[in-house]
Amino acid sequence: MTTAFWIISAVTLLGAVLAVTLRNLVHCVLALILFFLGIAGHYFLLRADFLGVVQILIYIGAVAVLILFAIMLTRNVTGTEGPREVFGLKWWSGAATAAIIGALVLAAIRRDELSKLPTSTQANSSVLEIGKLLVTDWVVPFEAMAVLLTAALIGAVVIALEEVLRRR
Amino acid sequence: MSITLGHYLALAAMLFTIGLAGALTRKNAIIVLVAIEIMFNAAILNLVAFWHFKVFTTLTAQMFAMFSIAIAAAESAIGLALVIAIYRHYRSVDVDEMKTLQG
Amino acid sequence: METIYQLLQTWLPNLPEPIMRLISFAVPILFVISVFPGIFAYTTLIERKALGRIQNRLGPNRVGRWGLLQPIADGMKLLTKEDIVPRKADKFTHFLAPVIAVIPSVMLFAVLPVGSGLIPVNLNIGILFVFAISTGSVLALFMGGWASRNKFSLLGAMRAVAQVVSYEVPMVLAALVVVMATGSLSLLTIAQAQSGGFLNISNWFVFQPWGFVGFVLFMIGAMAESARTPFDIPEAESEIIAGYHTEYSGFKFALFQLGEYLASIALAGVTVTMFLGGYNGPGSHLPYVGWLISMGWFFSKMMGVIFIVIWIRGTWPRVRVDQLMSFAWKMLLPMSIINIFAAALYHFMPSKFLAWVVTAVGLLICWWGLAKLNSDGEIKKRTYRYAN
Amino acid sequence: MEHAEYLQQLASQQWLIPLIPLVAAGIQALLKQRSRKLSATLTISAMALACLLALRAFFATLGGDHGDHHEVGRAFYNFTWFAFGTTKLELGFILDPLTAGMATMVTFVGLMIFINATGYMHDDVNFTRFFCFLSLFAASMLGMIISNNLLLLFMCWELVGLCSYLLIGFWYYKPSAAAAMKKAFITTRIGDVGFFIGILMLYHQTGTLNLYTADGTGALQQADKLATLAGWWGLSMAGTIALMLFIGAMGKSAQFPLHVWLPDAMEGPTPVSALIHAATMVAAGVFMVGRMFPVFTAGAGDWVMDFVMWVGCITAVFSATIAVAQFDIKRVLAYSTCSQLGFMVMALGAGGLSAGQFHLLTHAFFKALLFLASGCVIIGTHHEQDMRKMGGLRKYMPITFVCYVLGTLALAGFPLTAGFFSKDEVLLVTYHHNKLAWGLATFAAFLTAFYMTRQIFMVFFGKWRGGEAAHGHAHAKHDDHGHGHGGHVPHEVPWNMTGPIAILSVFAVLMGWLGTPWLGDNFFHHYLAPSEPAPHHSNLVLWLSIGVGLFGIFLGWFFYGRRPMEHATDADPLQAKLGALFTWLNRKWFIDEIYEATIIRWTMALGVLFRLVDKLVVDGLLHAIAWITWGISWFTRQVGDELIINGGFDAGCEGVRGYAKILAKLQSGRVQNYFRILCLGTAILLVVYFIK
Repeated sequence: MTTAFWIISAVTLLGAVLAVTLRNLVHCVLALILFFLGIAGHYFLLRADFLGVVQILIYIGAVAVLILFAIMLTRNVTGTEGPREVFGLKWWSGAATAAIIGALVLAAIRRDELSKLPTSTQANSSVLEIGKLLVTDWVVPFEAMAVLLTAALIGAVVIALEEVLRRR
Repeated sequence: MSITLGHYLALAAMLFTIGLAGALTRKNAIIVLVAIEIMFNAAILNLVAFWHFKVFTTLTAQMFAMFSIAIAAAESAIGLALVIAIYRHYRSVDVDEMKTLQG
Repeated sequence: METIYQLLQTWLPNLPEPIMRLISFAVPILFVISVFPGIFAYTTLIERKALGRIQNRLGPNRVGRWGLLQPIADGMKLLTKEDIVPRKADKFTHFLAPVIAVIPSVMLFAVLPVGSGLIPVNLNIGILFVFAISTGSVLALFMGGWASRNKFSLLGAMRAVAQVVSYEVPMVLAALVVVMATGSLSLLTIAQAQSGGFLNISNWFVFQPWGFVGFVLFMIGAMAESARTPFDIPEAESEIIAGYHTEYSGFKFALFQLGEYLASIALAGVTVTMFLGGYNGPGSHLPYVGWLISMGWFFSKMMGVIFIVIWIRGTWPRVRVDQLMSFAWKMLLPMSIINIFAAALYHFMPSKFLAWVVTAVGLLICWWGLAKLNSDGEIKKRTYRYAN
Repeated sequence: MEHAEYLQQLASQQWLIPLIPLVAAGIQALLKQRSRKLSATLTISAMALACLLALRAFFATLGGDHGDHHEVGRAFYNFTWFAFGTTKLELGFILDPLTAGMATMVTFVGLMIFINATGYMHDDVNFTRFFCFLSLFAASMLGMIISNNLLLLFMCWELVGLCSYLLIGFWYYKPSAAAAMKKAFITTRIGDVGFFIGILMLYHQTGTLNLYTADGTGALQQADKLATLAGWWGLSMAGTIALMLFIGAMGKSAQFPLHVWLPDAMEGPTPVSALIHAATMVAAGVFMVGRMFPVFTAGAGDWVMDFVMWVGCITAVFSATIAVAQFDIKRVLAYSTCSQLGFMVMALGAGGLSAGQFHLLTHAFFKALLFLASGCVIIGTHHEQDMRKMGGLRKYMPITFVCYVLGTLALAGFPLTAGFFSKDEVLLVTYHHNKLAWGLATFAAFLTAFYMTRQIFMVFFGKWRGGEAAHGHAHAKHDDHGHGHGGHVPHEVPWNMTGPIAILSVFAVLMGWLGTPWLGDNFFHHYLAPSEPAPHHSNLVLWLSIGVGLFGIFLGWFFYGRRPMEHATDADPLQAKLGALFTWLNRKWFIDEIYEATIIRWTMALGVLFRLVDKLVVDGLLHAIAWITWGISWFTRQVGDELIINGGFDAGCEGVRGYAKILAKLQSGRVQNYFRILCLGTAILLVVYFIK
């Protein structure tokens, strides 16, 4: 587990860093996919197989593809951004803010007792159990989620189609 | 050295910071969305780690993670639809140019 | 994998632990990467032969007896061809795409139960794994098409992405009825659930009304997913040259072909496992030889499915892009949702015979109704605006 | 079943009453624009159902023996809404006479208004939206009535405000309607600030938002404790809270000086006006004061109650004088509502809970009647609202005319009608409390009778003055198209508009017997507030109120009925015909002639004197009354209302805009900037947290 953790973490971090720094939008998304894969790997490592698969299915199969589509539909087919943004005040202030927050959260984690928990870990979670919980204890959020997703689907179609419909 | 919860929390914090930095510095709306997805995932990773290291004994954490994933999916769908709509209107996805609401 | 490990432990207990682990890993991997590419190679031959016969010609017959060495010749030719990369291409992505195209396809075989008790990895979320992995192939297509910097490639890539994403939905929903019936996501459990009955045949899910509908839907979905004719618009040569692999040649082209065919074969295997009883058949549970017989059944069924796919390719015209999309969203998706209801109905009706009849009739009516709703009315003689 | 238990059970089902209209509103929100029948059916049937439930609750509170003990039958049902940590937020429903009476009134009057609205809104495109809002309006008002909790009450209170905003501005494409909706919303919001402060103070002091609880720790049950604490401005805590709550009520119930929105609210469709003026919006404030009455009485030692009473009194007189000089049929009614609300508030301030609430109930019936009838008139005359352009409608719209007259009599306090009893009660309570306020209120009652009679005569008597200018044109049109609409001649409205007003007029006449002191016990008083001592009967008050009522009616006839206006362009008799009036008065009294004919010679000097008396005293008195009334109304409207209050509001709005422009610079419109600032704030907070 230890070795796997370090390798996957490195991959995940690499993916994340590349996703927010690369100049080419499509490359960004490909790096994002790498990041998603890393997260999925972490889920497998954490014995949450179902979530890992869901992560791949939804994030790589749907979200990443969606983002790619968005890039293509904004007519920026080659994915290249304009001239490099100047590292101005905005950039530095943003990065510094993020860095401060990150440093403080890390410090908090170091300080916290919780993070030194013994490594007693969960056994693999069964899909059956998750499924049963979903339709018993969590049925209301589950249904709400179904409605939300439907609404989001319709909403996304409406927003994206608005101009097309108006043109007709 | 064995892996503890702290490792995962630190990893998630780093990922979150990266995402935050991306959301704060990049100008392209799509990349901002990408950065937001990264932050989402970092948070969800925390939840799963909490479950794995038995901070929560029930499957609640996994449920939360699953719902978060679903919400993130919905959010990205809507977000990207908005980006496309904005692009159609302004011919740009630069977040700095979306300033119609200024006072 | 675990089975091999246990076998090793009983037969060769003196072997050191890491080596035992290594062998138990290596055997299934070797099996997968040796057997299935072999099948791929000869599938191409069979396809060319069958297409030839369908089109009233002979097909390859020059290299070796009946053209049996043709795949090897093809492989050598592709390997020795010049690898051309367009100057404007995004080099790294262009290189990565064919590699990524193969990986998910190979990974799919990891969860296929190829015989009684013979499964490389018995994942308890097998079906989900299949779907999750098969979405990965989309990326390869997109990357290849986008990196080529060629508008036909890009069009092909976008078509591929749209198509795969669309057909995945009815495909997953079609598979859901099997999950409902067995209460498990593991492909091994699903295969086991179809054993027994008359000659190990009568319990196949395809013989239930919902199972048959699911089978048809899944087959269609799988064909679209692996971009087989009539759903091969991503590489429709009459419109966009060769789609996303227009700019590929040599070994990279071969890898794309390999990935595509492997995915097709793997999905055929999944179809067999889920609806056609998997490895079950007469004699598949005999002691000592059962594993061999079951393996035989599995592979013969799989080849049967592949042959059907080839057959369809040889006889059906290619659909149009808009037809393709509306078929997925307006026909397959509602039908698969109705099918889920039918399966639930079947499950909860006390008399199985009655349930069979009721669900069969209900599904037929729904199919007919949906077809009616989706039809553009009567097909009339085509009128031309300018030509007359 | 034990009666208390039954009440308890009903109380726990009270939520059904607002829920039904709410669900109806929710369904209608999803309906298509053209499903008008379905929409109307839904609204009306939901309201009818709610009315039945309210009636059930009402009869339940009637039953059971209160015996002699001075406690009303009251049941409540509290439950936890949500909890964070140990803090629980509770909500609750109540069933007591106040609730039951109000709920019955609101549902019944609302039902009548809804039925009428199907006729009034018949030609409107947004029929469905209108009925959706109406349902929501009724639902929120009912929710307010049944709530045993200030939180729920406040939520519904705000919902009522929202709905009135939506409905006043229903024809939002008219600039005046859009302005009126904003005005109503903002003005009531100013009052709501006070209300909210009051709620917070009450919560702070009592630790609960529940009005009544089973263990006696409800906010109202602790009112006596509050009276012992010191509050602001030298008031006790109870007084301070009561003052704050009353500011809320002032906004909602259109008390001076926050009344400005009410006349403008006429821009909405007439059924909305009826609803706002009778059943829902303005009743909310009075109802709230009635609901929180223990807090008010607990602070009785302070000047709060007097303040309430004087605000009511000033409003009553002030609005009544304005109403005299109005020409818009709905505006007269609007000012009259203002004035009547003043009466209610005054009664409450004088300590007469039952009197105030009784007047609220009776007023709801006859004011709804008057508004609906005026709606009928408006429809019947093809959307004409100017009374000068009406006249003679008695012949064209007989049913409406009869109902209108009955409503007017009730409002004017004609003996034995509903308004007579309730107004008498109000005056009686005030008489025992403060003689000056009583005197002013009696004057207002006189004016009420006067302007209502004026309205009747202007609208229904005389000859039809509408369409005079456009007559020829209309005639030509008539010939061209041949549509049988009869040009601009008014017509009677369909049964779904006259039916409700007919029913309401029955109540307007007969309702008063519920609260008459003549039939043994005063039923309503005993029902609502048995612990409150009944005011002593006073013949002076009774006869004086009858007298001023009749005198007002007489004067109205005197000025308007005797010689109705001939043309729409004629000046108001009271305003311009004073010269003619003068001579007529001379000839009527015949003082000079009689004296000269009989006691010709030796009374010559006396005759001169009589003439002087006649001119200066008698004529002068009558003229003075007329002039003063008119002058006051003009002055209060032009200076008090338009200049100071309206102008003050406008100036305030401008100031806010000016400062907002500076602040708006901060709003760059760039999302990322906001996000950056947000994150920077988070970072600073985290740093602070770590350093600490």
